[in-house]
Parts: sequence; structure tokens; C-alpha cells
Amino acid sequence: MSETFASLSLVPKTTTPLSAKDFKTDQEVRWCPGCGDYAILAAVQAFLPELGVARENITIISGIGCSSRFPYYVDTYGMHSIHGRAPAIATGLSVTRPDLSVWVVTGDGDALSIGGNHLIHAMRRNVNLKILLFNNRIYGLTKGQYSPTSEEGKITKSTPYGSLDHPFNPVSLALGVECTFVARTLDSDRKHLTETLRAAAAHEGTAIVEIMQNCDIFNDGAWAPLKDAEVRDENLIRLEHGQPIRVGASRGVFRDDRGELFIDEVTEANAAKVVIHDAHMDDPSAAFQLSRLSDPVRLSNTPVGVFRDVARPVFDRQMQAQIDEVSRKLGTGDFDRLLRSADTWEIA
Amino acid sequence: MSETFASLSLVPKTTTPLSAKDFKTDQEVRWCPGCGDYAILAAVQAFLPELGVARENITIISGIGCSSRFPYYVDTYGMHSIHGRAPAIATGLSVTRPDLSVWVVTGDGDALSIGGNHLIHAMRRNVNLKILLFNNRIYGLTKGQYSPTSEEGKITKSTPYGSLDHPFNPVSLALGVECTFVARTLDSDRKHLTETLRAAAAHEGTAIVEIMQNCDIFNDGAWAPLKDAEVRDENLIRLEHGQPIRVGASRGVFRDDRGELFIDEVTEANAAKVVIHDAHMDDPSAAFQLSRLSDPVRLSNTPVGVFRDVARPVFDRQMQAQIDEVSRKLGTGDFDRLLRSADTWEIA
Amino acid sequence: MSKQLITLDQVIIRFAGDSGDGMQLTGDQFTAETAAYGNDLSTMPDYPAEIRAPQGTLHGVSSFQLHFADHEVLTPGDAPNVLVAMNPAALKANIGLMGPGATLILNSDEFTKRNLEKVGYWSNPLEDGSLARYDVHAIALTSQTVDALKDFDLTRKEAERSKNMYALGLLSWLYSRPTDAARRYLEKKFAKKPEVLAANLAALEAGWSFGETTEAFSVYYEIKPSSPAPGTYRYITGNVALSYGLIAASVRSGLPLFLGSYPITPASDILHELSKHKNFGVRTFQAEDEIAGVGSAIGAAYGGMLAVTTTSGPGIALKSEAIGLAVALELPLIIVDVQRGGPSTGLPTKTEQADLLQAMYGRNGESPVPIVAAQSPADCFNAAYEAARIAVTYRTPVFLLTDGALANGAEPWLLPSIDELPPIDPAFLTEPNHEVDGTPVLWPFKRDPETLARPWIKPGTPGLTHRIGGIEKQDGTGNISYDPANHDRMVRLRDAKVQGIAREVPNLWVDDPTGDAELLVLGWGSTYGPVGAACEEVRKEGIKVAHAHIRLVHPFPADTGEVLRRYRRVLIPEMNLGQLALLIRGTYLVDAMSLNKVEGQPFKSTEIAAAIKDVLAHV
Amino acid sequence: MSKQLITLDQVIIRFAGDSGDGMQLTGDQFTAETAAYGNDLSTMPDYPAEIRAPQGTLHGVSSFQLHFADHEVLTPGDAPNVLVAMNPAALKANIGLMGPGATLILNSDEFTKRNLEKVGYWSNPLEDGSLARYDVHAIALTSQTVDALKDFDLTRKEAERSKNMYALGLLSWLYSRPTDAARRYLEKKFAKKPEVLAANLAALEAGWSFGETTEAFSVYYEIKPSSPAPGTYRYITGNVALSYGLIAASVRSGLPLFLGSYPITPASDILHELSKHKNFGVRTFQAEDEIAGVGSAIGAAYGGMLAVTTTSGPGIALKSEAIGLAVALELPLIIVDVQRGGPSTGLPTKTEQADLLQAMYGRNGESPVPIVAAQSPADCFNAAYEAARIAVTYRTPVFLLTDGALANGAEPWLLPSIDELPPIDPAFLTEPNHEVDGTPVLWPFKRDPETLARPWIKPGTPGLTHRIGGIEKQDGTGNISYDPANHDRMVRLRDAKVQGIAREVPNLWVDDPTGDAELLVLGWGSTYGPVGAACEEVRKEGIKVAHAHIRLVHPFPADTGEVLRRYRRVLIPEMNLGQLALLIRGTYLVDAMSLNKVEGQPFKSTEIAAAIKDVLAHV
Ligand SMILES: Cc1ncc(C[n+]2csc(CCOP(=O)(O)OP(=O)(O)O)c2C)c(N)n1
Ligand SMILES: Cc1ncc(C[n+]2csc(CCOP(=O)(O)OP(=O)(O)O)c2C)c(N)n1
Ligand code: SF4
Ligand code: SF4
Ligand SMILES: [Mg+2]
Ligand SMILES: [Mg+2]
Repeated sequence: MSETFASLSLVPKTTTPLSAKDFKTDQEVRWCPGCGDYAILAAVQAFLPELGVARENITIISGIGCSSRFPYYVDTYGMHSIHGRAPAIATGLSVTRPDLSVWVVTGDGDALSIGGNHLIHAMRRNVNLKILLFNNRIYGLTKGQYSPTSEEGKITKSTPYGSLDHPFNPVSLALGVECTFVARTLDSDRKHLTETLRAAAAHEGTAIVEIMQNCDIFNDGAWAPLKDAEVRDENLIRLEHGQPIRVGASRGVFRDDRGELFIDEVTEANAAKVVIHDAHMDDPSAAFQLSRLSDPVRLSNTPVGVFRDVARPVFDRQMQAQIDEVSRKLGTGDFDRLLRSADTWEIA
Repeated sequence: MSETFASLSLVPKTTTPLSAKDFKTDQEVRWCPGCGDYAILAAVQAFLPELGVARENITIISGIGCSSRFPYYVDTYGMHSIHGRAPAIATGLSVTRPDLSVWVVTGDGDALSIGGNHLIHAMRRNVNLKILLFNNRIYGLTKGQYSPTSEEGKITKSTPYGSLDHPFNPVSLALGVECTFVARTLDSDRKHLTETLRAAAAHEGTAIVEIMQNCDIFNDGAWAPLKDAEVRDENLIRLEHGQPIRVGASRGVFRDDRGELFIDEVTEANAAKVVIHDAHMDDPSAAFQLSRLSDPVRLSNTPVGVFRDVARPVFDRQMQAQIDEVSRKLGTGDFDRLLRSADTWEIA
Repeated sequence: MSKQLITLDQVIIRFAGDSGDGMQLTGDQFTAETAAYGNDLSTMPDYPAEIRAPQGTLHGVSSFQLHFADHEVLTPGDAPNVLVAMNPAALKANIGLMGPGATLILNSDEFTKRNLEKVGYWSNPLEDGSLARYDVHAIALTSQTVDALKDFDLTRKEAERSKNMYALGLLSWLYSRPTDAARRYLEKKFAKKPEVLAANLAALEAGWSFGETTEAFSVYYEIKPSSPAPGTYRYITGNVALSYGLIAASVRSGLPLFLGSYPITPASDILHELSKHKNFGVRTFQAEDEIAGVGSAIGAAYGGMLAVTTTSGPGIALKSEAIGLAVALELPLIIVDVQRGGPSTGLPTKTEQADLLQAMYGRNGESPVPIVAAQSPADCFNAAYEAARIAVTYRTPVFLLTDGALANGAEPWLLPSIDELPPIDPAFLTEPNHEVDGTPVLWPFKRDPETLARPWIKPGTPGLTHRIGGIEKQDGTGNISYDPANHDRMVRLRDAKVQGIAREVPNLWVDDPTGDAELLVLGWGSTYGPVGAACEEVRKEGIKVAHAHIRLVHPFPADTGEVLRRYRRVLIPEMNLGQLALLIRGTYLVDAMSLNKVEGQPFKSTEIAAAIKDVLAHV
Repeated sequence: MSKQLITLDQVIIRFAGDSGDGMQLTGDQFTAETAAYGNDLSTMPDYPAEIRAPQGTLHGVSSFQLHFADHEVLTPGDAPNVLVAMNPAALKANIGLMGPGATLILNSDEFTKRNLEKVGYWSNPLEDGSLARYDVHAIALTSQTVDALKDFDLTRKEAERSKNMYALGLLSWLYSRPTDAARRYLEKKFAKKPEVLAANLAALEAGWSFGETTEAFSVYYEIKPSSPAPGTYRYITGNVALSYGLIAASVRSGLPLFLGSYPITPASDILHELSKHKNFGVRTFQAEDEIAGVGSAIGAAYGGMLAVTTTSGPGIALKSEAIGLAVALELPLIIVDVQRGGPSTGLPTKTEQADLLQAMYGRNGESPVPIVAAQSPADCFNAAYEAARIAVTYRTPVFLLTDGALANGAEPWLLPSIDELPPIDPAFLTEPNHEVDGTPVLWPFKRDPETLARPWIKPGTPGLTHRIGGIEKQDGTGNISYDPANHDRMVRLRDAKVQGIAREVPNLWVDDPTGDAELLVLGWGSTYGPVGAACEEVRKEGIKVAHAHIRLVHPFPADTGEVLRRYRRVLIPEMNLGQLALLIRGTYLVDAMSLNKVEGQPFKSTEIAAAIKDVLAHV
């Protein structure tokens, strides 16, 4: 696909068409066999050519974790930084280089435990980042402690008697800080994952994509109800903008008098009342309500797709505009004039 | 009032009745004349006797900022810690000392800028803390830089051409991470402030109270539309559980077909349709929706009062219960047995 | 066939395979057997930073080295006598460590063309003569295991998994080890999977029998038990010993233990271990990050707990601001740094000693903190206990430095008796400690004249409400003070308090058998083993050398300067670029030389021995 | 009345009052007048940590000291000649600094019983004879100001606010200063409030006239202009000079400037200053915390900007993990630490030099970073420029240390010409820099043989896509490497790169007029002024003493050891407990003595002079 993304208007276009192969590096991929990260890597490598921009104008910044090894495997510019700080580092890059497409790859521990603060600040500022949050509900790289998305009572190396913490819902969290683009998808659903990447890439500003990812070794099957062919369709809610929100084969999402959502069989009589998904509402409340539908343990009624996608001034653009504006008003900086901006005196 | 709070069931009761005076220290209060912090201090000192617990079983932990000087002025145990870390420090105290009533005092910079991560994690864990967030929409102590709650385009020392960041809405943020008690009140409304403190104190688990506070020196009048006698009643929405949500003298909050809230004149015809506030709903969506009503700049339609107040297991209780449970199962720890828990051998 | 039994005084075995081959487990079990048999020993695991690096690659090799003997063992050993390599990658990654004549037990099943090429072997070393200098035993470990388990209802893949037990059986036979401990372990581990248990036991058995019957081995060995001090022993790793030391301090002081921590290699196992012992009242809190880890510990310390935070180097960097707060608050706090290769993420699973100066100086302002360093895996117990004792006695944060090699290394440990450990007295203040105009008042910063420690006051104590903070405090009252002279006094008082610890700790430990050595080798932390072994080695050649080892790195023991001046030369081997050396030189103006190795690997005793000879050749 | 004009060679004036009295402004304006008049000068503000501490209390006193002369001025001066005290608190807080015979100008209106008791004066010092040793001028500054403004449409309170301008007028008369600069300032400030402007100008005028007419003053003074190097001068504070140094480096190198910072006293003014200059393409980013401040700067550095992060001690503690990453990535980065009193929150508005070892060692692993220290307010320009030059040339994070006294202190500055500053060449790599089997490839860690710097490669450069990270890298290729020997090599290479800077920087600056002094006073940073002044002072008494000052604190200039060994004694005055001393002693084994003052206040030259004499008395 060579159609360009409006969001990448400042990024130089490529002249030669690229393929997934062009985004592979010579480094051996070192995840465990079966790890969900492989599928995400393949999907991203296959998707990137669609951006239509030169490889050298893409940069991927990651933190630390299994997931954060990602940049080594994608032949763009990249940085494997330190634990939790990728959004902060990427912010510095994004606001100084609007000519780059900047991606952040992070894990549930990296983004939501140690890195929670940078993440929420990047989102409120609407920094021009596409954040891929690989959520395997566990600390993989450190060999299996519970994470801020692990379900309550989780038995892990650090919680042999069960964890006590109530997990974050990453989508609710992102909506609570008014992130302008919030989506969720699955490592194993290549098509949905690719579509979600496409929507994120098209968004101007911060786009966060929670990717439900399987850790084969320390949390195998964490997302089974959403992946196993037999049950997934009954548990997943595939959000599509402008479409009625359906659950499984026969059910739908409805709203009661008090404004609360509930799920019921769709009949001919009530079909028209199925809630229509509107990802472009400025008020994040409706999206927030959808984020509350899923059961954090059984994973029933879990919406995937784009919860929210709205426009708001973008941080790097704003910063550039301010520089342009001030330069226009004051004239481009003249160092000698700056030195003399206070009272001076001459000694002969 | 000597009635005890259920939430303080593990905290020793006082035998001698206390008064506000008992909570004053010999340290000179060093805020600027006219600072809203004085009113909050007076309200807290007047309220604390109501808790019915001994002074020595109250501890106040603060970070750094003008507001964070608070503990020095209240004659309980207290710690003026470092910037942003009060929720983390208080968590360590709370989970080890369920016999204490632990309060956190923090500012908009302290809590939401540098301390954002600890704050959201304390809230998701439902640590037994009463968090008073003095929001003056500015950094006071460092002499007036914009804060994460400052309105967009704010001109301050660090943003002579206007700030670019979109502010946090602290209530939305807290609801996004499912804090079990979320409220908002005003420094200048002693009665409302005291009622809110009372409700927070009664809550088991994390209670966050955003107190809109005036900084006389660097952000005077930031909350004027909610404080000036002439206009405040038209701007404030006083939430009361179980009551219709009214706006000013004649208006009310309604819900449309798509579930969205809107504000309209209340007539005899529609009076029954005014939304009734339910702070006890498990789903935070309705409270979230209310948090979106206010305009961050003009401050019209700003709800105050308790947005959410729900029960969830409390972190210190859970930790104690786990210790009790394991001790019951394994027997109280015997060090010698522990040493011998692996294969041993004797050398004669 | 009758086989010859040869008695050895010591052996170093290295097990190596793919991350998924279970080599750590095999090593652990062989070690358990060996410990139970009564040999002294020391171990060193070495594994990749990736969870499962790609199969069959060099990156994916995981190994475990064990040194055991009929005498005292100080290190995991330099050049192994035996290498068990489960695939070509394991051979290639480790062959460089093996001296000529060493025994290689190689899993011939894995020496396929594909596997060989994956690691850059363009011909098969089993056939091309390149291993001629070694005693090679190419054994089809995988297929023999599968064969031995053919009667079990297992897929081939499942059966293959037991090949590490087969290898364990073989090695157990070869070195006359009892297999009871391994059996017990398997029984416990697979209690709920009787089929798997039976298969593993059968593989173990089969490996043993293979050794006994095959003609491949004409000799087998025994290594007599060593004769250490009498008592009850167990085998213990540094991280577990450290955890036990903290629990012991909690039990002995009556202070409940609180750990605030964030997982990080190689420190996480302390969190894992302590989280098991809730029946000791231990509260473990997995915080959102390192700052919250230490922050929560400071809160717990304020609440009157024995508070601990554990991490590795990058985590210390994050904690440094809060540690400064603990210094200003003068609260007891134990900060454990299990050092790993740096800078930055560095070599996360490798060892190093490069955080000493970070521990000393990694905070703003004059912020003195005592530093205790553990010197062997079992010694982590004593070091942790001592750190807790100092923290409580002096009301101060204390650094406890270990490293990756100590944390994962293991050795036999003579079990202590809790009652014989030195007492730790929290001595909480419960009454006003000062008088102003005849009225009793609390002065939270009034110091003990001896230790200069301030009182520790638990919230909840009536009559002693007070506030503390990170701003400079007035001497005595603890109120905020911007007075210049007071600040200077407080800075010096905090420093004097820490320096004063030197008064009551033992003198510098020195081992100088002849008393007239010219060279002193000065070590700290985990160089204890290799320095000790090197000294023994060169002494056998008649070389006179002394070994001093610093346990309390800050402040230095009171007699350190005096000891240093007794020797013409001082050599300081460190796994860094000379951090202790800087402190020793700067403090005592002694021209100490550095021997530096920053390879993520412990010193070999031969490396130190060579340096000793080199220095002495130039005296 | 005819008054006597006396010519002085120097004067030290201290303005003191309540935080709300506008003393900083008065001081600034008097300074501006004085600078414009052509005196050399040095200033030191001193204000409380609270925004507005309670009125009339000791905590609330804010003061501003100015030293000006007809010759070169090195410090803000020790004992002021004149104290202007706007209330009893200001008198009480400062009287201890005043020598006998000093002039006190006291605002008698404020010496009420209530105000006196508030600060513990139980009798009125204006009446009780306790000020007999001084030349006291009790003047009703407040009511005279109100009187002077009675024709303006102002409330009494509003009128009172101008009392600082009245005092400024009086002092300007007393020292024959022109008031044009103050007028211009007021005109600009109150351009939109003509009434207030007029009132302030009237107060200024009235103060001057009062001096001229009152009998209280029978003499007035003049201090002739000093005769510095010819050129254009302005008055500048350290923080502004530092900001300009960074902008100059940006202009000269062509690298856009990026600042990632979080506000903290006394560093915030750099953020404030830089945020004004967006027309230089300067991007300032007020981050959510210090970690994001440095993190964003690392991102910007990777993007090819001149990246800076600014903070004070506690902020450095927080940034330390990320600085370690910058060391591993080998990216240019300037880290500014405006040091303040520690540990922890300490004395946030006071000065100290106690972060040197934090800058050296406050990171995990071997993590060497060059350190540049500024030595006077105006010198912050040069130091910042030099830090930027080193960062870019060597692809390394560089620490730039200043302190509270330098940051807020001010002095006249001879304006530089941008074209004469040394060039800074980003020299971005744009093509492959290596060949493998004849194919050109990029080796992101291939080093310049001279500087050992690696290439800097901007994202967006075609053909050079590559990944970098905090894990140890293979020498040359930059790929992840766990190889032991490679790690050792990389650790030593990073160290050698930083050590190598010593080769190309100037020799140690030494001032030894006679060439045969026995004592060397060695300083760094802001002790430059007081050490220099102390040396001049004692030299007047015929004492021979040398002064050396270290600008590049790490690595030390190449000839440092040689210089040190030229002197029998070395004395190192520091506002800490001996941090440079440890490094000097440890590096050169020279028995340097320390003179330590940790009071949150700069050294007085007399304190250093006394120490010099003391040392020489014992040589
Ligand atoms: C400062 C710091 N603290 C801790 C660690 C150890 N650490 C590395 S990755 C990780 C968590 C990984 O979890 P997640 O982000 O979910 O990534 P995953 O491995 O599951 O993909 C931790 C705690 C570190 N590298 N640095
Ligand atoms: C680590 C660290 N960074 C920065 C500071 C400087 N600082 C002190 S208070 C503060 C912000 C205060 O704002 P807020 O929390 O809103 O409190 P307020 O003064 O407005 O009550 C800052 C940036 C500090 N003390 N420590
Ligand atoms: S540990 Fe889990 S997340 Fe990490 S590489 Fe292995 S399977 Fe993937
Ligand atoms: S600066 Fe503002 S917040 Fe701080 S004490 Fe003064 S008025 Fe209050
Ligand atoms: Mg994870
Ligand atoms: Mg504030």
C-alpha cells in the first residue's frame, strides 16, 4: 500500500517500495520458542512498509523487558533504553524531530509499573508517539513475578501465597488521562493487530495500543479465553466505529435508563437499540464505560479495537509552532543582541 | 463528636476528648499571608478530634511543596519527606501499622507530576491512606512554574509564551485507576471541606480528596469562579449521594438517549429525570462521566463532593490476613526449623 | 567388569547445555549430593540474560560449575577437570576453560551437522581430532535416555527431558556420590505427577548403571569428605543466606521484617525467598519501582519495623535520593545491592564489584552510610545480620553489598544457633528524653553520647508525637534550622556517627602465617575466595604473602592504616577499575596497586597468584 | 549644608528586610547602577526557603550583599561596611556579620515593641546602647516614604511598598551612584501602571534628596571606577551566564538546543531563562520529573540536538540511572548540577560543593563522566560552553557543576564575541565507516583513534539505521555482547576516552607570583573568589602562597601531579567534608590538607587567609 498517512505529513516519504524483509535485522531473535512477541514482530515488520516512509525516518524506543528487545529486530533506528523510561526518551526525540515516525515498545511492567508516570504524562501531552504495550500480565525477563495487570490472587515467584494488588485496566487508565487514541488487540490475531497498527499510525498524537500477548514460559494461557478458537468469539467484543457493538454470535451491548451498559441477546425487537460505537466522541466517558465491560479474571466481554480516536493539538507541532511564532515576533535569535539585552557599559 | 469511624476499627481510641488546639504545634506557620493552606490546616485541626483516636495514632506523611509543610503544623506523628514519594512512604507505614490512621498531604506537582506513579499505584492497591491533594494549579514552593493541572496556554516563569500541556483532571485520573474513594472540595468552604474530610476518614482504603486551593502569590484567583460569592453557585455542582444532581439555582444534570450527560433548566416536567447521584456504584463509569462535566478553563459545571465511595479489600488488612493465614497453616515461624528446611548433614 | 577406584583430593565439574536442558538443576542436585556426602564445595551458575535464548546457540548456553574437595574450598575453581556438554554450543562456549587432559563428556546425539554449523563448527570436533588433548567420552545421552524410558507412556520429547537426570546418574556414579538427595528432590517436585517422577528416577538409575557397565569408563573416583568444624550443615546460596540473616535479625531483635523491593536480576531471589516466610511475620511488598521499594521501607522503618530494600546497581541509582532522606531522618534501613555488570543495564546476569563508590557517594550532599560486604555465599548470612545490627544500633541506613557470584553461588554452611548471635536492641524511646526549664520534653535528635545515635520513636507512643523531614534539623530538637553553624555541626555529627562504628567492630582480618610477608593482598567482598586460594597456592611455593579482607568497608576497621603500613607492598584485586584502591590510597596515602578484572566473571585464583608473583618479582 | 566627599577603594553593603520588602530588587538595582558606573563588583543574595515566611520573623529575612571597588573584586565580601535593615528581624539576623564601626541604616518605623519581641529583642536596640559600637542611622524609612507620596492617589499600604526605592535613593546618594539604570528598570516594569511608576520614581528621588538634605549624614562617598580590560560589559548572574553559554554553543555548533528539566531551586532560573529564547530554536521541556528531564534530553541527543538537563543535587540523584545509560550509549549530553546544601532536601536555598563525588561516582558500574566546574558567576558562560564542547567532541555526558552562590551571585562580564569561541563540530556520520569483506558497513561503536569518540549518527540518515542500548556492546559493531574479554575492554575504553580529555585541555591554572611559595592552595568551583582574595590578602603581609584552581575536575589536567609535587604543603578549601581532597590524595598520594566549611555559605577570604597562616606556621 503506498497511500500515505496524513499523520506522517512531516516525515519524508520513501521512493523505493519496501517489504517486511527490509525491516529484518541480522540479529538473532532471542525470545522463547512460542512467545507471542514473535507474532507481533512479524506483524509490525509486515505493516511498516505501509507507512510509505523511509526506513531511516522510523525510530523505535523501548524500555527493558522481553518485549523491549524489539528494536534490535527491526531494521530502523532504535534504542533499547532503561526500564520504564521509553516514553520520556521518546518524548525528547519526538518534540525535536517531527520528521520521524516514533514508536515506543514496552511491556506491562515497563509501562505500567516503573514507567507509569512517564506513560500518563506522554498521553496527557499528546506527544506524537505510537505506543505498543505488550501485555502478558507478568514480568517475563525477570522470570515471572506478577505485574500491575496480573489478576488478584496471582501465584508467582514473588507471591507464593497470591498477590494482593488490584490490577490496572490499561484502557481505563489511558482514558482517565484523556489519551487521544486508545486501542486493544491480540498478538495472535494478525489481521486485527495489523488493522489496529494502521489506525494507530494514522492518528496524530499519542496512540496507545494494548496488545494482549502470551508469555509461554511464565504465564501461558493468560489470554486463553480470548484466543482459543472454541471460546474466543463469545468473549471478544470487536469494536468498530459506527457499528453496533455485538458480543459473540447473538448478543449485543445495550444501555439502560440509568445510562449503564448491559449485555443481552439481540432480537429483532431490540436490534436497533444496540449501542453504536463512536470512537470519535470528544468526551471519553462512553469509551471508558466500554473499558469496564470486561471481567478481569474470566475475560468475558472483552472489547478489542479502537476505543477512542479524537483530535487534539499535538505536542511536537505545538512546540514547533511556538518557536516559529516567537521567531516571527522577535526575529531569529541574534546572539550578539542577546548579550546586549541588559544594560551594558563600555570600558575604553 | 465522639462517635467512632468503622474505618478506624484497628486504631486505638482516645480516652480524653481532644480539641483543635490539641493539634497545633509550637512551630510557626510559614505560608504566605492569604494562602489557602491556612484554611485547610484550620479545618483539619478542627476535624481531627472527631476521629476519636489518640493523637499519637495519627501520622501525616507529605512530600515537598508549600502544601507539604503541613505535617510540621499538626501535633501528631509526621514526616515531611521528599518530592513525590509520600504515597510510597505512607504505603510502607500503612501496611505495617494498621493501628495508625495514615494521612498523606501533597500538592498538584508533588502528587501528579513527579509522584504520579506512586499515587496511581497506591490507589489501585487500595492502600489505607487518606490523601489530601492541595491543588493550586501551580508550583508554589519553586516560585511559580505551571503544574500538571494548570490550564493550557498558561504563562508562567517556565512558559513565558504559554504552556503546551493538556492538564490532568485529577478526579478522572483517580477513577481511571479505580480508586475506591474520590472526592473534590474547596479550601474556602469550611463546611464542605469538613464534610468531605469526614467522608474520606470513614472510608476503608484509599481516599483521595482534591482540595482546590488558592495560591495567593503565584496563581491568585485560579479557582475564583468557584469561590467568588457572586458566581460560585452557578458554577458548582454539589454532589450528594442519593440526591438529584443540581446545577446552580435552576438547572440540573440529565442524561440523553446516547447516555451522555447534559445540563438543562429543571422544570416541573423534567424534575423527575434529573440524574440521581449514586456514589456507591461499583462501576466507576457514572462517576467518571460526572468528572468530565466541568470546563477546565472557565470552571463552569464543576462537581464537588464525593464522586465515588465503594468497598474493596484493603491492602493492609489483606497483608495482615495473609500473614495470619500462612502462620495458621505453617505454624508461627521457628528459626531453627527454617534453617533445617533443606537437606542437612552432621559433622561429628 | 571391575573398575578402578581412584581417590582424588578435589574435582571441578562444569555442567553446560542449552537454557532448556536443565543444567542448573543438574548442577544443584549434584551439589546437594556432594554437600550431603561431606565434601566442602563452592558453586557458580552462569546463565544468559535471555529467558530462553535460541536453542543450540552460543547465547543460549547455561552452565553450572562445582568445585568440591576433601579440604576447605574457597572458590568455584578456575579450570574445570570435567566438562559435561549437552550440545556443540556448550562445548564451544566452554572448551576455552578446560586445561589439557581434562575429561569431556559430550552428548553425541546433538553433534549433528545443523547443530555444529549453528555455532560455527565446520567439521565435527568428535571426529576431526581437535579434541585430542582431552579425555573425550562421546555418549549418546539423549537416545540412551529415551531408550531407558521406552516402557514409560511418554512421547520422545517428554522422555528426552530426563536426559539431565541420566547425566546426573552417570556423574554420580563416576564420583561415587549417593543419589538420595536427588531422589528426595524429585519425589517432592513431581509428587503430583507420578509418571514423570518414575521416569526421572529411572533415568537417574539408568545413568548410574551405564557408568557401572560401560567400558567407556575404566576408572571411577572418590573424594573423601572434608573435615570441617563439627555441627549441622546445609548447602546454601548467597541470596538465601542473606534472607535468613535478615529473618534472624528480625527474630533476635523482635522487630517485624519488612521488605520493599522491585524485581531485578540477580537480587530478585531475596524477594522470592522472603515472600515464603510470612509465618515469621515477614511482610514483602513488590513495589511499582525501586523508588517505591525504598520509600515503603522508609515508611516501615518510621513505623518501627526492621526495614529492608533489595536491588542491584541500576536500582540503587534510582533509590539514591530516598537513601539520602533516610540519612537525614537517621532511621534504620538495610539497603542490599547485589552487584552486577555495569554501567547501565550492562551484563545483568554477570558479577562485578563496581558499585562500591556508588554506595559511598551516590547521593547529594554529605551523606555518609556504613557499608558491609559479604565475602562468600554463606557469609551473606553474617553480613546481613551485621548490617541489621549496625542499622538498628546507629539508626542509620546501611549498605549491604554482595554480587552476582555470591548471590547464586553456594557452599556448605554450618548452621548457627540464633541465641548465640549478638543481641540487637531496638531500644525504642517511650518517654521524653530531655528537660527544658524543668519540663520533660522530647528531643528527637538528641544523641546517645557513645554511639551518637538518635532515639527511635514509634508512632503510637503517647506523649512523643513529633515531625521529621529531609530539611536540615536543629541539633537536638530536630526542628527545621537554616542556621549556618548548626548545619556544619549536623554534617559533621552525621559523619562522626558513622565513623564511630569503627570503634566497636573487630580489627581488620589478616591472614599472615609467617608474620613477615612483604606483600599484603587486600580484598573486599567476593574476592575472598580467589584471594585466599591464590595465597595458599603461592605459599605452597614458599612465597610469603599476607591476605587481609575488609568486611566493613565504611568506615574501615580502626587498625586498617596500621596494618597497611606493616607491608612494603599492597595489592588490591577488584572486579572494577580500582574503587577500594581509591579509598585506601586517599585515606591512608599508601601506594596500593590495583589488579582489575571487569569481565563479569570472578577472579581465578591463578590470576591473582600470577599478580602476586609479579609484584614480588619487582619489590 | 555642605557635605564632605570621601573617596573609598571598596565598600560592602548588605540590604536586609522581610521577604516582602523587596530587598532583592533593591540590591539588584543598586548593583546595576554600580556596574554601569564602572566599578568591579560581586553580589550574593540570601533568601529563605519559604515563599513568604511570616512577616517580621527571623525566618523571613531576605538579604542581598554587594561588594564593589575601584579594583578587581573576587568575592561578595566578608564583613559588610553598611547594613540596611528594614526591620528588627533583619537587624538581628545580620548584626553578627558586622564589624565594629560599620554603618547601620535602620528603618526606625518598624522598631515597635511587637516587632522587637517577635524576634526576641526585649529592649529596643535603638535605645538600649547595644549598638554603640556601630555608626547607627535610625531613619523612619516607611513614614518618610509615605510622606513623600502623600500627593499620590495611593493607600498607605500601597505607598509603603515604595520604601525600598526610597532606601535605594538614599544609598545611591550616599555612594554617588547614578540612578538612571534604576529609573529605566522602573519605567519598563511599570510601563502599564503609570501611577505606580510615578510613585516609585518619586520615592527614589525623595530618598536621594533626604540624603542630600538631612543632617544625619555629614559625609558621602565615591568609589572610583575600576579599570578592567577594555570592551563592552554587562552585569550577569551565574544562571543567566550559564544559559547564554549553552545558547552560544548551540549557535556556534549549529546544533539546536534542547533542555529537559524539572524545576528545583537554585537551578530553575536556567529553565526560565532558556524558555525565553525560543527564537534561537531553543526547545525547553518542563518534564514530569527529573528522570523524564534527563530521559527526554537523551532522546533529543539521539535525535542530534545539543541536549541539556539542569537540576540541583536531589535531582541528580534521581537522574543517575539515566546518566548511566547516556554513558553506555556514548551520546553528548550536558548535565548541570547547581549544587545546594544537602543531604536530602537539606538547605535548598543555600550553597554547597558536596555533589562532586556524586557526579564522579553516583551511578552503577564503572561509569566515567567528565566534570567541568564554573568558578565565578560570569565564568558559568565559559564553563557551559566548554562542557558542551567536550560533550560533542567526545560523545559523552558531561557534568557541569555550579552552586547556589554562583547561580544567584552576579558580577560584571566582558561580553565575548561568538566568533572567537572555540569551534564545536558535531561531525555527524553520514556514510558507512567500516568495511567488512569489502562491503561498507556502519560500525556505530568504531572509535576515533585520537579521541576514542564513537560516531554520532542522526536518525533520518539513509543507510545508517542501527540500534543502541544499555546492555554491553561489542567493541566496534555495537551489537549486544556478553563476552567477558569484550566487557573488560569496553570498560577500559570508556574510561580511557574520558581520561584522554586531559591531553587537550590547558594545564592547571596556577597563580604563584614569586614562584617559590611553599604552600599551594588548591581550589575548584566557587572557592575561586575567596581563595584568590585570601591569597592577595596574605601576600600583602609578605606571605608567599600559590593558588591553583581546577576547572576540569575530571579528568584532572595532565600536569596536576607535577604541580602538586612542587609544593611542600597543599591546602584544599571546600564547602564539603573533603571531596576534591579525597580524589587528589587518592590519585597523587599527596598529603593534601582540607579546610572544610559546610554552612551553606561561601567561604570568607579571612577564613582561608587564617588557614593559610596556620598551615605556614606549622610547616
Ligand atoms: C531499574 C530496573 N529495575 C528493574 C529491572 C529488572 N527488570 C527488567 S525487565 C523487568 C520487568 C519486565 O516485565 P515487562 O515490562 O512486563 O516485560 P516482559 O519481560 O514481560 O515483556 C524488570 C523488573 C531493570 N532492568 N531495571
Ligand atoms: C527531587 C526534587 N525535585 C524538585 C524539587 C523542587 N520542588 C520542590 S516543591 C516543587 C513543586 C511544588 O509544587 P506543588 O506540589 O504543587 O506544591 P505547592 O508548593 O504548590 O503547594 C518542586 C518542583 C525538589 N524539592 N525535589
Ligand atoms: S519469558 Fe515469556 S515473554 Fe519472555 S521471551 Fe519467554 S515467552 Fe516471551
Ligand atoms: S507560594 Fe502560594 S501555595 Fe505557597 S505558601 Fe505562598 S500562597 Fe501558599
Ligand atoms: Mg510483561
Ligand atoms: Mg501546587
